[in-house]
Amino acid sequence: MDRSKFPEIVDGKSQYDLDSGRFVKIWNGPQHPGVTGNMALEVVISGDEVVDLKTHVGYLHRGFEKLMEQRLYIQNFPLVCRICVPEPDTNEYLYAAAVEELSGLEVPERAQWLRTLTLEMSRLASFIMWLGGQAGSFGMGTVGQWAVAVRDYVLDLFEAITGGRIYHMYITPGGVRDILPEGFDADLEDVLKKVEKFMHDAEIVLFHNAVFKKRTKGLGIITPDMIDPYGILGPNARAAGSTRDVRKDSPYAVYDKLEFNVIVGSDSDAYDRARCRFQEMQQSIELIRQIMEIMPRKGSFYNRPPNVLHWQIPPGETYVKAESTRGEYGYYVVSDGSNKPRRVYVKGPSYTHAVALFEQMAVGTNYADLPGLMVSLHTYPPEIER
Amino acid sequence: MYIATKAFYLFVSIIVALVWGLTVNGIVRKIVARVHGRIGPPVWQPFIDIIKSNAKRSMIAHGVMFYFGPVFRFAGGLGTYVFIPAVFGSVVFENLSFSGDLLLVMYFIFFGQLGMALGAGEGGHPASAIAVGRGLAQMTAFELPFALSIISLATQYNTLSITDIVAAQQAGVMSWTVFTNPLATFAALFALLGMNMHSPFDIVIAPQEIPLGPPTEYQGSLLGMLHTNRGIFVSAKLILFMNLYFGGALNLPILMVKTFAIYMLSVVVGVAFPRFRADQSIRFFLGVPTVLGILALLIQ
Amino acid sequence: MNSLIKRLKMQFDVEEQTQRSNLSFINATALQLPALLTHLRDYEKYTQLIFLTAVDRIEDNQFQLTYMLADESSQNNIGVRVRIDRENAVMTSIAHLWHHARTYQQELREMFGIDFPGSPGVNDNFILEGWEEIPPMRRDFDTREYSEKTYFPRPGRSTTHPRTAMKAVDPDYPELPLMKGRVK
Amino acid sequence: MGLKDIISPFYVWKRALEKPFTHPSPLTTRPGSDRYRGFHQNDMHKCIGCGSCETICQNAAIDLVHVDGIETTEADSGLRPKIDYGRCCWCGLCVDICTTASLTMSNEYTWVDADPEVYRFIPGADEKSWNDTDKGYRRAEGYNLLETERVDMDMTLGDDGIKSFMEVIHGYTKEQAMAEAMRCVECGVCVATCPAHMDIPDYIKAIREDRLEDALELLYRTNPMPATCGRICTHRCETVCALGHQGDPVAIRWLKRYIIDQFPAEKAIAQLEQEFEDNGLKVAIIGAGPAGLSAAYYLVRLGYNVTVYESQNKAGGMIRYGVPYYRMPEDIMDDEVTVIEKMGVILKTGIKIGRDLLFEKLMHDNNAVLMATGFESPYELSIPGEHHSRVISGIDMLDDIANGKSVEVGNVVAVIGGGNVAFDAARTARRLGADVCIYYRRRIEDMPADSEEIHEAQAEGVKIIVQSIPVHIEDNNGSPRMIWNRAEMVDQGPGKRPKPVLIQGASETADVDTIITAIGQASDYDYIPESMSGRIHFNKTRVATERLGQTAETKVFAAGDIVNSRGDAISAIADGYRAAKGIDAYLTTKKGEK
Amino acid sequence: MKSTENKIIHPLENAGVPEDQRHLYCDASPRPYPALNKYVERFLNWARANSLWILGYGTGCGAIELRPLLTSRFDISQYGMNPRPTPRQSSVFIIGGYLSVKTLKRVIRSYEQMQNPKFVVGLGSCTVNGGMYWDSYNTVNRLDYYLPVDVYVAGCMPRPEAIIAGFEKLKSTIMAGQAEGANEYAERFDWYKSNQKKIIKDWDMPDYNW
Repeated sequence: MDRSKFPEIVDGKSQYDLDSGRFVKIWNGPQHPGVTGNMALEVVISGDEVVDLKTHVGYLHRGFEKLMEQRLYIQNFPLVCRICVPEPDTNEYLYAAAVEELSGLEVPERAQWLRTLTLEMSRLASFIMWLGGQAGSFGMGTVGQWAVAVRDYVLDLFEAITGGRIYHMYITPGGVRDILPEGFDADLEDVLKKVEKFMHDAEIVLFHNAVFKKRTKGLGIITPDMIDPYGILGPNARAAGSTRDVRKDSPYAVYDKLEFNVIVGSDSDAYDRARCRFQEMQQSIELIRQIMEIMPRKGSFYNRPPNVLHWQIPPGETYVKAESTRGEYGYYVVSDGSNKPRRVYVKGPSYTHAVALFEQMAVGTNYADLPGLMVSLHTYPPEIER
Repeated sequence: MYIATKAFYLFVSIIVALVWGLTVNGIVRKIVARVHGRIGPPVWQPFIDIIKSNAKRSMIAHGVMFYFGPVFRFAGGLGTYVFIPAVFGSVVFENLSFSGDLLLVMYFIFFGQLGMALGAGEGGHPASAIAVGRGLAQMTAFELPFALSIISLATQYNTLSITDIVAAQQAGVMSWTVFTNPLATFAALFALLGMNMHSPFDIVIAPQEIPLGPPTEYQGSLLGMLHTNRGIFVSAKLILFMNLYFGGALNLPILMVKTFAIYMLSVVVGVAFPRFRADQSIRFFLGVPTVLGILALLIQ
Repeated sequence: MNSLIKRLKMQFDVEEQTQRSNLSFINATALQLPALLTHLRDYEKYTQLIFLTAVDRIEDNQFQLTYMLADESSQNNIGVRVRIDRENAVMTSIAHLWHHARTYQQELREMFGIDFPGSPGVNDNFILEGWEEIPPMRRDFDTREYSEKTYFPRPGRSTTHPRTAMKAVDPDYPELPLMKGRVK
Repeated sequence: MGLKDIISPFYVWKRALEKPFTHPSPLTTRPGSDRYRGFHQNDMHKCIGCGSCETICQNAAIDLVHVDGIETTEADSGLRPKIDYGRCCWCGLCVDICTTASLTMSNEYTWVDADPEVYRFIPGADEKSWNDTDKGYRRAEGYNLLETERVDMDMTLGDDGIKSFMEVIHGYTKEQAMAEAMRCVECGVCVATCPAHMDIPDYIKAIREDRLEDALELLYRTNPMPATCGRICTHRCETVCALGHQGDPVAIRWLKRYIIDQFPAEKAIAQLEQEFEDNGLKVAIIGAGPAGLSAAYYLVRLGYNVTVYESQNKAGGMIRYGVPYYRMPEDIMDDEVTVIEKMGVILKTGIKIGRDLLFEKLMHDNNAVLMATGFESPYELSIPGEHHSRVISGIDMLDDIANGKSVEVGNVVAVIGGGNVAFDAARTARRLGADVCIYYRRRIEDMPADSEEIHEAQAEGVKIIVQSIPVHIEDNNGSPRMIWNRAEMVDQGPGKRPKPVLIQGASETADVDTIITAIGQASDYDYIPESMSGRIHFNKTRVATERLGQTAETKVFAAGDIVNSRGDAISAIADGYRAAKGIDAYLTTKKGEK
Repeated sequence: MKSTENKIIHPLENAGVPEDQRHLYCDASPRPYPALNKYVERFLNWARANSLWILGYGTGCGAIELRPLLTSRFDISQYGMNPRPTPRQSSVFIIGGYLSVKTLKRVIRSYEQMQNPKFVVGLGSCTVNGGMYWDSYNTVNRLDYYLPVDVYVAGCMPRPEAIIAGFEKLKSTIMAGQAEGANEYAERFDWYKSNQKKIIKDWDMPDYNW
């Protein structure tokens, strides 16, 4: 991008003179409805044009990685889901998978199916909420309202399976905590129908909306050659033509037994990203149906690790990854032979999207597009700072 | 004696306009809520909000102009209303209409916004400043088709008195301006969309990036005043449009039906679209609506 | 993966450890790291930096830095591990190789106290604000103690271990050990 | 961007005609799902206060506190979890690990208050609206954080077992022991129940961490005869084990045995402290059974010069002479005694007090005397014909076998009684080649013998006839014929154990070669001289003592079976400890008086 | 926690604010406002209770359950509540669970910008006693040491229904005239400030921001 008209950057910092009257500095957040979650954007604008942006994170920092070093392996499993509030199951899965790999604990087949089911359901829920946010950030509250309501139906399903709406704490090292409740299939189908109806409506009113198109087309273009230097992942990269999808590239759980295609876009602007995600939502619904059809209904769903109060895991380190709605999510776990992990590093895809990439992309956009652009990168602050 | 009676009538008229404006607000919220798939606040919620705002105990200020903002705004709303004859032929609701009132009303419509701009600017919040900039730019943009439409109307009816324009439309439905001068009407209705600040022209108060725009810093009774003004101003705008384009009203029920229908126009559009950016909406207003306005003017 | 390791071993002094078919770790020295990473990025298609983080090996008085790279096509992962001294920890910046490495280095500077000279904004606050203790992710920082010291613990909480409580069953519960001054 | 893009958004208005998403009255009509993890419930009577919930809670949200109306008993710490809802994260791990499955979660989720201090309560004890809710999070079937089955012990049972007097139980291997040690939740409920209050959780932890030296140290702190207890202990600890509520209790006895099995006498001696300060005071102990040896061990550690007098040839008492070798091998017993001797105890065997050495002399020579003679004389059946020559007592038979004498029992043997001695006798008889049948007055669950022993005996082919009372023994051509009667259990009201009552007319006969009686033993106090008879009081057959074993004659203490009624080795060992403590206290105060 | 420690009123220092900018900020402590005439106050309280405007600041996990609450599924607008994007106009501050020190600083700023009467609702365990993050170095444990809290809602996260119940409780408290958190904050200003300053190490904001 031609940055010549923007303030000069010296040592990573823009040099602008606020007293000149040319520039106005605005803080978007942390107390601000225009940012996704509790984070802040330090924006410098000139007229309506953003000339410098700095992302400030850390408002949600709870020191998870430190806390996890202080807790037993089993005690960490309720903790990890809190790292990403809208889509906790990926965290639960990854933590369990990493611990299982390091300890050599086998997981029953049925548990893997149940895990995949919840993973896909949480993908769906997270995407629905994102869709609402994307519409809302451009001022279309109607779809936003519908979306959150429809997502709530999915949460009801989660509540029926796991006993929790937001924090499911369902995928535990060794398997899952329970099987599906009675009558779940019918409830699920009911909810999927509602979601499909919502998506049908949303497609008509949002994706065929003159104003929405006008706002999003051409906004925030990610070119393919930006993918690697900025570490772009997930739908953000796929909308730019990348075909990376962990579910396909290195299948985990039972994704190798499911049929689906990687959804790839071409325009890589905000509209195209939205389109890609929308198709991934449809794909999720399809996958859920597939899972329900071929999932085994009998058998064990939990392999007990050794007494969890004294469970020690031999020294080793591993990195496990899974595809979340924002892209590749990873857990790097180091064990030192004791009953507590030596180090758990959580790599959330928002980390690169919300800071390095967004700081770059925002420069030159209209200030009014900032919230929409941010949502179109689909970032969740808690996974940045953990 | 005459003045006292007039003042009393005016007072009644203002109260009715205020109550009706707020009620319309309440009803519209309810309707919008239905589209959202929810129940929505009670119809009387705007009234409670105003009481609540005035019940705030503490207040902060940013200088004299800051106080004047809402006062100007309120004066603008009030001024707009008091010079519009609300009900055709009614003594109580004829307000202070006179032969040149259309120009005065036009002036008052924008007076309030300008005053607000000054006050909000004094608040020191950058979001307010940005919003004011956007608001004024957008206002200028939609003012153009509106002004063109008014000029077209003035040419058509050869008068600047609202009462006269209303009187000219009393021959029946087909004599309403909307049928006699559809181009001017549509140009004005587009402007109304902008004036009502519903989507897609609500970038001025977009809560997503500039929290509420100009009134960001206002609270307590100042905010209450702004809310009160919203009641009167909505009434005034709608009555003006009703008078100019939809044949006015002979009594209060007709007034209510017509104004509500006009307001629904913004709502129908509003819930269906995201908002334009300021530059996009300016471009929009300078496009089709302005062309319509010019055409309307040319045809006359 | 194996052929890659072979090729690497020809050029660099590295040790390798395979964790899974699509994940290997290689140990490298801090000195050759930038060259190794550049090589992996430019010639071996490990174009993506997934993350960069540190593990506090306090028992060796070292930090272990792990650079996780991903292959663009096969999505295999390779973790490059480097040990650096824990005292005055300094490491070469790789911000010129990947844009987002900057934030990782900024975070490591803050949470572990590892300096990356030349990395843009590395000394700025990233997550913490007004932090005055030793960097919190270091093993010798005790978060529980800090929390109790700083954030008003709730009064009135007490617990009894069942073993203690059950002493009530027997008045002659042994006070151990029953032994007097030992001569040896 | 065509006309369609302008018109289609108005499709939103369709929603206005449909039913709203809004739930009309969410507060009352939306209960949590059947599995909802809401506020906690606790079944106060099932809960034993083991504190596993506290251990696993990563938020330190649970405190164990005393609750009014809940007494501390041997199987219940009397504590109950108190949950701080300023900490709880509703993960339900406490429910998952609850050893008794008493802790659950209701599906209630609304609790609102202005005072933060109220968010602490004891589920089940404090009055809450959700206490009796039957929906909410429960542990799923097939999901349990704790292993309910113990690691199987390798045994030689059945036909192989009865071929010889080789030890039946083989002991755990390291892997087995570690796996079994993993099961423990370290609640410590067992510690109080163990008469000797052994550090059970600690030594299990030491096994788990493979610190066997520490484990041995821990064993010898509270129990000088761990090898004995690792084999034949009645393991009350296991009956109260928290894990026993939902599965098998932790095999505490076998774990103890695993530790001591790794330490033959020399190794154990090398490991333990052996030199103690000499305080110049002398104590004599009569009887080298578990009580006597235990007291000797502790007293030596306190610096006393201790001499133990034993009438038999070897030390060990009932453990050596009353327990057959297949349960308690001779060399293990020897090792056990060796370790205690090495500590500095002087052992004088083959000396019967009253016959070889007078009690008065002991009294004179020593600063204190401890009587730990035990119960050696068998009880009689008190039925007609019991003095038949082929009616022998179990204890005598076992004694003979242990002394290497040959015992003939014939082909068919009836054993009368349901205690450990009865089973030992029966299994010994089985090893001598006889068909054995045990006759017991009550039901199997009433038997005082260990359940393992019953199980092993059955596996070895010992028949058991319960609710059978011998009424008469006749002579049938030199061998005895037993006439016995069936009995029914008559309830004696709550808190009392049911009493067997003869059923009229239901008598049967059994022709056997030998009848072994094992219905209990009594003591023989002949060694106490006349001069002291008035100064030592008796309580029925037992010596009346103070808490720490002191009799009315202040210099004389008593311990073991002659004092306590439990009649097992571990109680005797505990008694020895108590007596040692008593003697020490007595002598210390006396010294102070001087 | 009604403590009288630190009751000594000392002139505020406006710590952290450069000398030349002091005039931009208020350097007076807030003052308590007495209730009006009983009947008037009762009417006003009714209005306050039925028009609760929520400050749109999602401070923690709790924000996730506010969304269903504010939108169609649970729609608290039917109870007269609305999200407001600016603290100036809001009357209810919902603390969505844990507060990191960095957020607490912003929360205090936002809270002080709200106008009297203002109410604070604490969601979840974290606000009561630290919740899951009780031993974290970066989260405060007990909210009432830093802000006066009117209602706590138990849960982690509390369900939307529970939060509604919390609001019902808040309403009844307001109508009973007991939700005087703003006045309490003014009366015990020094105590709150000392607690806040104890953990916010870089106090680069004025002591009191209106």
